[in-house]
Amino acid sequence: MFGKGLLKGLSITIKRLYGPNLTEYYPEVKPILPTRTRSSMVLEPEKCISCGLCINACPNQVIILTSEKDEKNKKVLQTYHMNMGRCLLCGLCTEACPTKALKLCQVYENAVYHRQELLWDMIARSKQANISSGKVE
Amino acid sequence: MMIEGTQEYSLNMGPQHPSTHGVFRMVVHLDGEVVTKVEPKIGYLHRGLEKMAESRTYTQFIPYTDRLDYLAGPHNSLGYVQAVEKLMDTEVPERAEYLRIIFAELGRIASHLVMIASGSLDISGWTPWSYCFRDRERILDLFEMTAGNRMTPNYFRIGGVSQDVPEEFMPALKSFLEDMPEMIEEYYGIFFGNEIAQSRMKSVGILPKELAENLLITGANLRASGVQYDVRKAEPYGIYDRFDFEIPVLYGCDTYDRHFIRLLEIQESKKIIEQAYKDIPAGPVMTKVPKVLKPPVGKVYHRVENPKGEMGWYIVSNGSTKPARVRIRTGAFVNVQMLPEIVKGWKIQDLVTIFASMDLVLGEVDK
Amino acid sequence: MDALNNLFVNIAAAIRGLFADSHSFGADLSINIIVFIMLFLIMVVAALFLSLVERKFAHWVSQRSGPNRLGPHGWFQFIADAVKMLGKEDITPANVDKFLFKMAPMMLVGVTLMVFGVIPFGEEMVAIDLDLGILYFFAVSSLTTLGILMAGWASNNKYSLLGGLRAVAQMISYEIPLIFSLLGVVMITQTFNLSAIIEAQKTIPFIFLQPLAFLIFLIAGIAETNRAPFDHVQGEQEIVAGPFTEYSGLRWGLFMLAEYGNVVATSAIAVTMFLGGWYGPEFLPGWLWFILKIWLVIFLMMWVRWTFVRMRIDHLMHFAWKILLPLALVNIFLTGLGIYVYDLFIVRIGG
Amino acid sequence: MVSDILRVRVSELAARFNGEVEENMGELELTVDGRYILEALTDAKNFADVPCDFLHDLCGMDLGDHLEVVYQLSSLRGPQRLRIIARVERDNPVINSVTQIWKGSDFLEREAFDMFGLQFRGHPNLKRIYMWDDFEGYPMRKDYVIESHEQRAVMRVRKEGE
Amino acid sequence: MDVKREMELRDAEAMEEKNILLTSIEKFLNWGRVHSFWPNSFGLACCAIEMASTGNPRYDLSRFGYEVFQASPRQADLMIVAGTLTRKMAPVARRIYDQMPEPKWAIAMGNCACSGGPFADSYAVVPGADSIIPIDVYIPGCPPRPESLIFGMLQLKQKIQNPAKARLIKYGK
Repeated sequence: MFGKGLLKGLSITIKRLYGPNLTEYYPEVKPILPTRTRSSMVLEPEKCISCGLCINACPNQVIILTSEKDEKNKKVLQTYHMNMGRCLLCGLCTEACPTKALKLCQVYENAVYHRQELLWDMIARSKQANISSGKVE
Repeated sequence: MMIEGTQEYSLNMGPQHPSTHGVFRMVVHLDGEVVTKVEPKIGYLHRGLEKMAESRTYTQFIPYTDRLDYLAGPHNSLGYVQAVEKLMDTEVPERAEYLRIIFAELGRIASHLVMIASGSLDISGWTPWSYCFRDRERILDLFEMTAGNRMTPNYFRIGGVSQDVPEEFMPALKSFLEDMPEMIEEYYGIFFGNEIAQSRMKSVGILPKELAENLLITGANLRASGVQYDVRKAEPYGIYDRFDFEIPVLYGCDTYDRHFIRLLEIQESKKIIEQAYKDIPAGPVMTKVPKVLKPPVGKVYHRVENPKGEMGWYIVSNGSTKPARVRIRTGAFVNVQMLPEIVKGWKIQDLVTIFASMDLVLGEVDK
Repeated sequence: MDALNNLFVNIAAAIRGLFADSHSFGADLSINIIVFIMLFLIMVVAALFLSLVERKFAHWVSQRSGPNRLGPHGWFQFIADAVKMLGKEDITPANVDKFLFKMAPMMLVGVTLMVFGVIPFGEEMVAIDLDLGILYFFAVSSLTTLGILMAGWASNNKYSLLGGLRAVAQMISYEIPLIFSLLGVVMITQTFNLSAIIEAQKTIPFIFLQPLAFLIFLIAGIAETNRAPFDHVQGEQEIVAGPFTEYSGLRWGLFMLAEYGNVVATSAIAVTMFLGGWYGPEFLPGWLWFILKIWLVIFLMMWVRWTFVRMRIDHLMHFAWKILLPLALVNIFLTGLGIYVYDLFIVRIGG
Repeated sequence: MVSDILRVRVSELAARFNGEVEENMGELELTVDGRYILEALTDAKNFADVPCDFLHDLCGMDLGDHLEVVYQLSSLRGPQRLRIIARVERDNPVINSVTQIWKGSDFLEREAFDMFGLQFRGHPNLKRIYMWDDFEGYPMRKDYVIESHEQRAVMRVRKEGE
Repeated sequence: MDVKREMELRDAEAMEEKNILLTSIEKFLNWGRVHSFWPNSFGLACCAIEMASTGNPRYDLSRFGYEVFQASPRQADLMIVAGTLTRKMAPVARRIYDQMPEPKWAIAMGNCACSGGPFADSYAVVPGADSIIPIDVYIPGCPPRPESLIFGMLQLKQKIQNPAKARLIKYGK
């Protein structure tokens, strides 16, 4: 009969109108993201051995690091920058890291006002406690 | 000057228009509201992926494949990694094969859901749109808990998958599969079964079988025109030959069938995932591959059945770490050509539904 | 209860009482000005509020919460929207017909406001108690077509023009079943006066006598106000925003105002003609019943809006001319028959 | 994987057009001179028993000294697959269009033109498809130099009616 | 922006502060604006789908009153550049931005729009939408999560309400 489909549709919408609410209230309730979520990167500078494998693994030349050799002829990390604006967040660099110094993390509140801020100084970032723990103010 | 009689005029739709699902442009020639001619113009999202592949190693290009058809990322990567594996003659562990199938088919469901959603949105059905996106979230959650990203998982690797699924994955997958019949019923009730929607779509935009073959149309659009052809059956890749599923085929050749076949395919994908879920073995997910991949000199052409059509990967290796040429044959790019053929004589409103029924993703059209 | 019922009537009488001669020209003028301002405010607030209600309804249907930032449960969201629109730049594009472009939104709002003049919100609560109220309603509301066509033509944009032409085709077609559906009521009551029609529904609302007419009126009314499934005039996915594509800021806000104002006006007429106007159980004042019933009709419209998809324009025309119009004629015929039989019954037995 | 009938047919075809047959990863590959491509494809489409009647892909290749057009053939009615490669000169890359055999090769040829500068003779509408009309150069050729970031950041002027 | 320019801006703001009526009107208007950004539905690539996801029942952008995606740029307040901006598209994007009425803002969503992202080396891609359109907020991510987009929009809200604070962040203060 013509109109059966229309009535069916009306019954579905009225059922949903009184049905439960699915919204996650984000700024008030922070979501619990899976541990594997790739939203931003975090570095533990103490672990980094400046081997440069991450640079080679990266598809898009995101990582810029400089190192110096100390007296024992061991490389010591000086600066570690990530050009976040070019990053794919693919995770290939973290897979390549032999000491797991570079890790992915779940911080997703990364919006900034200026483009220069997208050049992340990873050493400075690692010192901000809130970043590594995955929580922002 | 007086112009006597009626006059045709041209209307420029796009590249930024609500009905084009991205940056697609059509120059529509109209007589009143009736379409006389359409010229599709593409390239507004051309990113030069083929060129970029030549300056990246084989592994480094995998994340880029996700961004081709961004609605069904895993299936693109599947085609690419399988092509490279063919070139290198790599064996993939059993468990990884099953995981790949599960992910690829989940991607297909997600992609078809977006297609149904945008198809209904194009005839102003906001509520079906919301419901489809609501259920798509659950698939994206599965992707995220396993691979770490919602839309571009970058999960497959040459020689397996990047990591095993977490333990909460399987229960979540099971509950999703259990809820699917109810979801499908809801989409049918609110969109496909609605008489107004049917009157909008039935016998509109006919693409006859012969024309479809001549235009080299592939994928669900071809199957909605009465050709039972699917690469998963015709030339099974991965372990698709182990599963028991059917290729839905419809003979209406119209917009409604092109929409409806997606709903049928969702059901078939569900069957595949259910079987894979039951049979999945334990074991490693990654085989031993050298750190630096150097496939031998050779060429390979590998085809997969992407949700949008057949995707072909033609990879030419010159023995170095970077491919000499990666050619991506995308289904949606070739399928664009059906638009000018089937909209003639229909109204501008039908143009919108016909366009939606073709299921184009501009990332795949423009590469 | 009576005091509450006649609250506004008493206020009006009190204002008149301030003048020496309560029916002098000055008293009439000031009363009329106050009534005009009141009607304008009613329309603005109702339309703004309705725009929010529509969003809320859409969100509830799709299982979410909807605006919840401003005020309790976000019910003050519309104030922010209005404030924002006030502060927007007013763009007049280069190649438009400037006079018509600027006139169109004002005309549309003016016309909508004119409809509000004859709506009886309660007993004796009507701005102009015209004897030809229904005729006036039709005459005035069909002018909205002109306003939309003006906007579409003046914008010098192909999408706008398409929308304008669609508006003409659609609204003129649906005007006819709309008028015909009300003829049944007029035949029963033998009057065009809206207040008198409500008086006639004291015992039984006409929806029970004229269910078919109510259905036709609702469908044609939805089409008249350009709402889904008949929202071709601004079919977003096809012609962007139709005649309103080139409008920005406050002028566009005026269009929205007129659109939602039209919805309220059409619902009010439906309440007047079919749902018994201000009559209802005694525990609420009459004007509140009237408003509640308007919201009931609006709820029906919203429910349809957020369930159905847009029809095709040729189906739309077929629907008006081949289904609604014959049905309306059948309804008139049946009503005539019913009146005849009823009269016979009264004369033979009752008389 | 490759059926014997197909092998015979392809070798017959190769003999006619002086081409080379190669078997690569379980796929037959026929290399012919660009002049014969229309005939070769027509024949391949009408192979008895194993018609390769579906043009799956058409793409260009830059091999440094010459260009190639690669045709991937398959069929909707059988498992047969064939790759035909047509060689064309780099300086004068002209080749016959196959739009008369498959209407759908229209876009594929336009893409090859856009990316490699291959001139398809007899194509109904040989214009750039991805890049804008006044774009210079053929980006997929190996000798194409990508413009610097600064140059690309400048907004190009859009032509009227583009 | 150097120190001198910053001082000038401070002075201008101080002048405005003295004009109580204008300031409070401006504040009132800003209050309306920040609670109802109506974005133009300007989607380019992957991020556009994530932008659509933000409007779905789970993330529900509408809670902030930002969900009214307008198809016509004339009625939009905010442009979300969501996806890869190619050189072919750039003039079109600029034109759409120009058609929006003042006051208007633009958000670069995703790394492609921020600075070319994965495709920064490609011959067809504009490395960063900010060379075409003045961008107010950059949201990195590929694609950013819906929560990131909401956070970005809330950052924009803060920027409109406290322009000085947004400028200060630049100097790391």
